[in-house]
Amino acid sequence: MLELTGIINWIHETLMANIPASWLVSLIEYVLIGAGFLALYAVLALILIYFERRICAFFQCRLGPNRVGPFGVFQVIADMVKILLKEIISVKHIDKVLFYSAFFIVIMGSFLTFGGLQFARGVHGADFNIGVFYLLAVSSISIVGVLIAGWASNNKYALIGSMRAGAQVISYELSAGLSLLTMVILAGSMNLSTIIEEQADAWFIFQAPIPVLIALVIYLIAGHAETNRGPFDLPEAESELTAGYHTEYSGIQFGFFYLAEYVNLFIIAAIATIVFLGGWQPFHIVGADGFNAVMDYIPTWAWFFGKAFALIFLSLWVRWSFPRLRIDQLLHLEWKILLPFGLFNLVLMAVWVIIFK
Amino acid sequence: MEVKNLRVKSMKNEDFNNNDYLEKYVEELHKGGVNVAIGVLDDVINWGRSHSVWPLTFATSCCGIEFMCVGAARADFARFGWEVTRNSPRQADVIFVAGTIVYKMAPVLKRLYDQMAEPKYVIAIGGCAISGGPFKDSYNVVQGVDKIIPVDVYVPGCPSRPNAMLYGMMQMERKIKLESFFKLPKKPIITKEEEIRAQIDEESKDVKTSK
Amino acid sequence: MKTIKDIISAVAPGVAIEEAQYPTVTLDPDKVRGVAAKLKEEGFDYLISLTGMDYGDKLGVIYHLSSSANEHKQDVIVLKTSTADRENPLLYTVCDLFKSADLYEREVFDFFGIRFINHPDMRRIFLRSDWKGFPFRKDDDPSVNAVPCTNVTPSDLENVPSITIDSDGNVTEKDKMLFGNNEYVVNFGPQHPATHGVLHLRVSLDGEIVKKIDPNFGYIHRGIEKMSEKLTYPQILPYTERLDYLSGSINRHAMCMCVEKAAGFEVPQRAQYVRCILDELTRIASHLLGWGCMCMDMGAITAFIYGMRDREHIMDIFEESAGGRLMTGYSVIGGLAQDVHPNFVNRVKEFIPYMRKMLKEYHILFTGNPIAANRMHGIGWLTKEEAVALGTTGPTGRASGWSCDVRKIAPYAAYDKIKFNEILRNTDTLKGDTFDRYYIRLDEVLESLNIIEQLVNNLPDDGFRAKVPPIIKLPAGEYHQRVENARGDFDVFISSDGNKNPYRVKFRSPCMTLISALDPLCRNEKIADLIMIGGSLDYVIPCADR
Amino acid sequence: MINYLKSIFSGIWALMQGMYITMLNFCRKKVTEPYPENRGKHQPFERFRGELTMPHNENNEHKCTGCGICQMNCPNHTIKVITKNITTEDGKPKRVLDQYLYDLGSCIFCGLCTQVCPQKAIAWSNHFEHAVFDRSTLVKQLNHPGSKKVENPVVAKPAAPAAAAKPANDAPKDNNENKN
Repeated sequence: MLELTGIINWIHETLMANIPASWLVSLIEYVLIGAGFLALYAVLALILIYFERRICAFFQCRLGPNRVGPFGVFQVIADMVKILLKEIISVKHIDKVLFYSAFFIVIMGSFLTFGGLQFARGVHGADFNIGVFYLLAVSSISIVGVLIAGWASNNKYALIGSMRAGAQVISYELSAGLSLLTMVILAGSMNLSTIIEEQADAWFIFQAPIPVLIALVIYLIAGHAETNRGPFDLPEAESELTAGYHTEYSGIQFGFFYLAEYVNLFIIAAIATIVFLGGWQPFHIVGADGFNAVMDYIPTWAWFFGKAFALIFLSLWVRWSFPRLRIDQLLHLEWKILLPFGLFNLVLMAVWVIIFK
Repeated sequence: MEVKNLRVKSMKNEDFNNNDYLEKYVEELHKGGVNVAIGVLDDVINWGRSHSVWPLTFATSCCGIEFMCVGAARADFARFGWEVTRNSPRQADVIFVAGTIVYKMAPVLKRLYDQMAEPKYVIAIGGCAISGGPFKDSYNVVQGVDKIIPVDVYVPGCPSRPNAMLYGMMQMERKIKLESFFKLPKKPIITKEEEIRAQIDEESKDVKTSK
Repeated sequence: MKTIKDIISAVAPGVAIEEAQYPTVTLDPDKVRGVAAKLKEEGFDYLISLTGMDYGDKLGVIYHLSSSANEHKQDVIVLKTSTADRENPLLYTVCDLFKSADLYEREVFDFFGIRFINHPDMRRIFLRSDWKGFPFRKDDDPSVNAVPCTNVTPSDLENVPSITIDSDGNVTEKDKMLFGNNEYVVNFGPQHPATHGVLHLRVSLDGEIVKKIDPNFGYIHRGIEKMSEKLTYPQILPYTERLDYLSGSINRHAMCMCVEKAAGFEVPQRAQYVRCILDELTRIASHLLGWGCMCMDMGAITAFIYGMRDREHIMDIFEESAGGRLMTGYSVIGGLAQDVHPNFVNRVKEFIPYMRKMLKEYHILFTGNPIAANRMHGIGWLTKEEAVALGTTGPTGRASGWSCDVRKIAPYAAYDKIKFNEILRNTDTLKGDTFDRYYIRLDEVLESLNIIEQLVNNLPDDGFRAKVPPIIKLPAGEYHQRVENARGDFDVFISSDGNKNPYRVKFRSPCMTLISALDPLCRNEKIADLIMIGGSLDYVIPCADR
Repeated sequence: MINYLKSIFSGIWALMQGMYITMLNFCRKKVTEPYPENRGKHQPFERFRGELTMPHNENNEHKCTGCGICQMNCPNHTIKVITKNITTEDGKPKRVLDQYLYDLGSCIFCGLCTQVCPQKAIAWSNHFEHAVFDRSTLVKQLNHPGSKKVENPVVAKPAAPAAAAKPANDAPKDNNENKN
């Protein structure tokens, strides 16, 4: 009843019953799914922005937005109204084509990744047999947008910022890939559905606690470095490069970067949830059937978003506690700490799988 | 929107200074009559704008420290949704001129203002920004930023208390709520670059001849 | 141990030593450099300040020299020189002896039009390069300059004029370019979140590496010194607070003491104690803000908010007793404006344990953080010699092992009645890095708490204000007062001709020398380090620009 | 190798301690003072210099003689005392206060005027809500229209503190009346 599959099936059946041409049904469903994803994308970004602003305020002994609507929940909507209607400045001496395509590439990258996620039992856009590989591939598209934005702006701050972003992503992609690969060994599949099904009895983190925990930590660090969020926000580096790669963007163009940043935050948390924490699978203890039944009663989408938001909270906690790394420290962390640990963990996982499975 | 319909959470209209200015302002805006549909749309837009004003991180002197205090835990302008300070003028909505503007800084301030995207607002904080304040007699201080850029709200004080700035922000909020998206208000015209250059040349000529 | 007089007569034989507040020597322009060089060999290696003067018929410069060595730390030697040529005044530079003179001489050129021979960089420092006239000359009319609103920055920032003289006395002027054509020059400021005000840094970069920095001042030059010449002494007081607004009450205290000493007013003990408490509270507030800003420069915004949160307690104490938050306006000539509020003592006593607890949290949150520690350790070394040559006093100098605390060197107000330590780091290695400059501020907060604790427990009860005449006139002469503000050695120099207005006022700004330290400290470091080192120096631009 | 691992784990330990501090503050009581909500309840301290006022007693009388000492002592010409000559009832010419103009927009709140005033005719109020849209409204006339000097200051003295206690209400009223 609380599951979303019921609604989806109902829509599908009503359409099938009323429209004779099956291609038309498929077309309508594609449009509906697209619209649904877009809506979810925007709503998630808004929720996350509000979430971050309140939580950041709480970490800093402040109250945060609380005057627009009850508890300030309409704050972000006001922001959206404003940013939509803000003037878009046409900057002189820019590479026009690249400048105006950069934010679309950023949004596209995050949206493509969004399409590959699994939100609840039976709720997902596309289910590839190489799902993990797909996520890794498309999630790094947005960095191309960042690089282009920095280059096309004809601004020295933006250029430095985007070059930093390039160096950062090339390095951290490696660790993120390695830690996901570790999990692929455990799951024996790259298909996200299979990975989630594998975790029905126990999440991966309980199946092989030591290597999975190491992989999770590495993935979270690398993931946040990829999304350019503090303490890895070097491409933006507010106190150094004013606004980094999006210095020259105004109005909704900047709004796209802003949205993408928050959705990327969610995407990292979502992938971590799916691969390490069982995705939408409820918390089960083998043998305790009564307990499992209670857990099953909670809808799967609640499980998924609950876990994802817990990870997001962790990320915010880290972000608002630590200072920013310097570029050489950033590379040091990747090449001298995360990568050796990741490689070691890969071997450890292989051994673990051989011994325990 | 009428001045009497303006609502600011936990404040009454009578609590605000200078309401007669707003009444005149609205009168001028409504001169051609108001379309009802556009009026409602305006209200929605202005609601969004007035509650999401992102300041530019700009401060020149003492008032800047009090401006930091507004951002810090005690006063916390995040409650109003103003805390997203942008370092790039392209993304900012309001510039708090917190501090003295001297002759060397004046062109920079003008440039910052020009770099901001419309709609943009200016709040002059403290005596220096309003009138030159303590440095009225100085040879190098601009006697009020309204000589360079149009100012929306003046917040007196030297430096003004954080709460006084919050009050100024609420005044700004009220002014934005009266605006019309489809009929932008006239901003006081600040003389253009060439004219000022010509003026400077002429003045220096005058001085020379008088000597 | 030689007395100062012996030293002076040894380095400048046959010159009369004037007995004023300090031993004063008047020299011909061509002799100053030689005497200064010899004095430097004798240990007088710290140029406190360099003051331009317009004597009416002559234009001159006053040098205040002191020593970093322990035996002569208290001593100040004053050298004076002047030239009668008002059309094209030329003096010899001392900037190869004292690095700090570099900016001081540019300042004198900017204000008085005195050019210094052999100085490598004779650009205007505070005023726009198209400014007409020299505002500090008594016969100057600054009103010929109109408000500039043009969007164009003056183009001649690049050109560095200098003036040299050869052995035959031929003067040659030449220009050279500051940056090469192939250099990647990035502007930091004037509007930049991390320059702590409106400093303009032109930074030549090689990728992320900083190659050269050219600080560009004057974006907040308000001409306070010139304005003071038209104001009475009580009227100057509020302006001293607006120099370095973070140590406002300390600066005001300096001005009050200078006038009181010159006019011979006795200040009640209670007033002196309260002033000291206020000074230390101001220092804590300033260091908290400095700490917070440095953390924010490194990306830890939460730490900044914590610093500001605890600073508000001090602001409450100020506001309750003095009636102002940032600008207390509490010290007046002769004592305090009004007696302390009945709650004052309790509030201060509550604040001390609270702050101690919070300091521990700061250390756990930020000092212990490996990211922060790794960023700060080993970056931006400043040796003691360099600190003395640059004149970077205050916490920055003390982090390099230079004992330069004026509260110890020349105790004023109640500082000789209490026990406190001068916080020094690296007294053995004699060089300090960014971490030392960061850490010493938190240590100083702790020491300030100790000072306040001693003072507030022994508050005397002998009235808060002495009787002063309604119109204060200082006898003709020159007066100098040093205090330790939150950033270093802040000096007030008053030259009086017996009127109710001073003839010339000069404030020695500790921040200007701190900014001049940016270039040597940041070379070959990264952009992120430039911002962080700037934070660790903790300069306040309006103080440097005045 | 051992040092390498040691440094990593000690680093992680230190990071977690930092996170503990932020979590501690997450759970602490928030220090924000909700300004417009607590209006009226929480005022700045009494001595706070928010605005210069001229306390009037219930007969609309003030104590200013128009001597102009405050104007002379003001560092930046914020105060303008305009006097006029009238003839008193017994036929003597007398100089009295006509307008006491105070420019809030350029005041630096140094307090010199109140310190030097021989009559203690002016005082500070802790009212701080001054933000306006129009620069010219910041120039205020402190003496109420039609007010005159207290004839016998000794009698008026007890009234002065009472007037000073609620100067916050006085100032805007004063301001409005000017415009009418």
